[in-house]
Amino acid sequence: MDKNEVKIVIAKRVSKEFKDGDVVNLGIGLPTMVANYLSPDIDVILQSENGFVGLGPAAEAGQEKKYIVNAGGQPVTIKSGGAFFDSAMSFTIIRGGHVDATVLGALQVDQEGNLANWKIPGKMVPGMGGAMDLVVGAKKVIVAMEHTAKGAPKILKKCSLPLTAVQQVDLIITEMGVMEITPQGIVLKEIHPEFTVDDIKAATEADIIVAEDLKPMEI
Amino acid sequence: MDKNEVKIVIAKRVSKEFKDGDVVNLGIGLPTMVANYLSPDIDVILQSENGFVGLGPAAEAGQEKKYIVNAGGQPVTIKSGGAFFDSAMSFTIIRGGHVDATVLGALQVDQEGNLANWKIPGKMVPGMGGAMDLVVGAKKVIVAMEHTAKGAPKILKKCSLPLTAVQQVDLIITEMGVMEITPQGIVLKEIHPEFTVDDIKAATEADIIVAEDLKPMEI
Amino acid sequence: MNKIVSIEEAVTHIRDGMTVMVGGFLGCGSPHKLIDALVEKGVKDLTLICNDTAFPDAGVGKMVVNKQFKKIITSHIGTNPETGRQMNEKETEVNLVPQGSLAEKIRAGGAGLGGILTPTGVGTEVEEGKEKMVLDGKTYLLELPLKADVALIFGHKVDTKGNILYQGAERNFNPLMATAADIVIVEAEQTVAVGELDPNEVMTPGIFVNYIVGGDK
Amino acid sequence: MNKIVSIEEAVTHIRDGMTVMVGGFLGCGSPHKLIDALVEKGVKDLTLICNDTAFPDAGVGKMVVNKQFKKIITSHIGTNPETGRQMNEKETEVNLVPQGSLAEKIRAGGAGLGGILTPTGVGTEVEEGKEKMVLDGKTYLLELPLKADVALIFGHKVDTKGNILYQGAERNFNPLMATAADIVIVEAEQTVAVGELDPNEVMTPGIFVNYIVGGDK
Repeated sequence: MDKNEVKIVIAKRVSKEFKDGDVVNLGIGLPTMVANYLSPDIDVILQSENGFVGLGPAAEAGQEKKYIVNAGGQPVTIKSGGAFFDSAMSFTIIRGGHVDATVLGALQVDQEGNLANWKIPGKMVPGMGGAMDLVVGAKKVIVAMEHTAKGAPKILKKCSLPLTAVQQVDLIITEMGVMEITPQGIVLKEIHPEFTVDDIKAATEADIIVAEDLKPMEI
Repeated sequence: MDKNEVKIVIAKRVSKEFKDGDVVNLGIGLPTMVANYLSPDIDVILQSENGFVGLGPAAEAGQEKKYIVNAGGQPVTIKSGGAFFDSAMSFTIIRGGHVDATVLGALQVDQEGNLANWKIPGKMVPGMGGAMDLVVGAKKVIVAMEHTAKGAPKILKKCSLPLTAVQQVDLIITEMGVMEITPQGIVLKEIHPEFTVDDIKAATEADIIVAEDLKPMEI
Repeated sequence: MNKIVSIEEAVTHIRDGMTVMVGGFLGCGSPHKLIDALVEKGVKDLTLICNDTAFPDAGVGKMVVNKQFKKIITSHIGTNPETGRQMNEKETEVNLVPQGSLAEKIRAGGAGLGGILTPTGVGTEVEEGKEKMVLDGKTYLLELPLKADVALIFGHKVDTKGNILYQGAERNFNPLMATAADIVIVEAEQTVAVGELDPNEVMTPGIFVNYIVGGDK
Repeated sequence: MNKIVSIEEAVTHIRDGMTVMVGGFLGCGSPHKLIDALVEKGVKDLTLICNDTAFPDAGVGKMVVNKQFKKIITSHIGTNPETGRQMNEKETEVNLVPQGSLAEKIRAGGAGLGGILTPTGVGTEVEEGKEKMVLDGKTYLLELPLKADVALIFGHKVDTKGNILYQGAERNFNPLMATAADIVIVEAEQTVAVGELDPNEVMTPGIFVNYIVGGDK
């Protein structure tokens, strides 16, 4: 898989996690791509933390409106039936448990469900933006990312970077497979046909428990 | 003065306390009458804690709208330039110090500025409604009431009824005069020409300090 | 997802012993048809969270008269003597909360906050049993969040996705309660098609609403 | 009371050393003309409260590049490398706050609350120096209120009494900041006469607004 195929595999698989009526927040970058693969048979309502629900596709060229942008600042659209609100309401929705799932990237995730994605001390400190609230408040936290960074594992026994939140991650979806965080550790539930369990173990620092009913990755 | 004249004297005097642009909350009962005497030369914005600013006069017969009522449930009007909002915003305005003055009745007030107006144990417990927030949050708290209740003083050395708030009252306006609460005690600033200082002292349990520049009550 | 249900179906979600929030201020902005249906149904031992108990013959006051509450959390009962009677005779537990604190407690419940600090009620009976904190020399009470099993609210215009517009002073506690209950049922004055409400003017996003009743005029 | 002033008069209210809130999210909904006037004026040693520091050539980011802040309280600086540089070289103090906590801190400032308890940030660097409370077995951080000397906000339609309508995602922090500053200045995209806004659709009541600039198109 090339870089682009990797992203498509991840985005497609994430898109299967939702059901009709779910409210979902997609982070900037790869998670945003998930919107392209949602089934037309279900109504998934996308929340944009800068202040609306009903986030639609990117605005067409010439149709951009300066007052309809996503949390990354790109011109987007709002669907019929959507609603705008202020930042207090946006985080009432997020922190109050009214978001069914949030999909974010990560610098590191560990087998306790800890997540680090906002700071590399001394190098890069973009800030947490809405990520800390999203991870604490959403009913389900899905980390969607490439399995490794330049070959180095990102799924660790213990995060070494400053945490975004403690024990909040539920699911990790990479191009190699789908992993669930359980009290026993990380359980590999689905595997991409191009990889073996040993490939995944080699690319992961955390211990991997292989599910008894390990399935091929649903894409 | 008969009962009605008493009320008019009090309401008229209270109406002099405001300046152009002030945001004012008038309690139910006598304080509501203050609106009738506001100078047309200034724009005083009335806040209704059930959810709007720009409270106008009572609705004319036949013009009542079930969705425009004051905090006492009476059909009223909203002025041009007014705004409706929810109860959280209403009390953001109240508690957050955005109300310049609140005018309330009282069962008892004392010389420390304590106020009791929500409960007579074992007899009457209407509840505090918005009064506790108003008294704590408004920049100026004006108690507007008859000086005595059936001849018994209501302005006391120390309130005996359950308090609405501690040391928040700034001004007491009755048919007998205008009294300011100061760190030294209650200072009589204005006196109604029908009464003498001795009349007021006799009708008041609290100590009365007579202002050096005691004036006739401005009505 | 079809959110429109009959009033009969709507009230099946309210069962004995539940905690119920009801919007409205002296009945203005209350879901009167839902209240009537609950009086009819006779569901009991409820805990009520409502700004006030309205009047014996109007609003949530009818349910007070019908003795459907074991506990009432409210800011004002003065307009309904029956509430006072039940409280004095210890038939019903009444918990009086300052109106601004009640609004914040409900909002905190909806917003996932653990509580808020307010200066309201310091030095009064309201502070009994509550944690106090002094910050910058000023004393505050810790008021804890309120949540409910069901919120019964009233909307002026509601689209079929549950987006709500309120009218005038009917807004009051309705938008707050819509965020703070497991099940939210809105009684619509008027139901409109999706797309008829401007996303800028929606006051309660439809994601909070589970069921819509009425509005078929 | 005439609230309409020239942009030159408006910026006289912002002086060296003040704390300033600026609305907007990556510049969307920021008062760009006021920002340009402040860059021009060169007022300095300000404390900024803003969701983010936008971009070096847009929004409040221009003031960062112009070195007008001694302290920045914000949730995100990733789109403006100059903020990161000033932080790393200790030229500017940067206080990073989770976005939801920032919204609540500003709201608390405006609403007269002493603080709010949030689960956000527990177990992270954000909890450093903050009081923690355990309620019902869940841990919360006490986040304190934020207020400012001046709030600079942007409105889509503003009437001459200061009532504001926001458009789309430009709303973000603007309505919150309008409640939390001693002086509130709104840059209007369009100014309308009193009476042209429906009281139901007003998002920030004019009582919060001291001055209105622009909107003469």
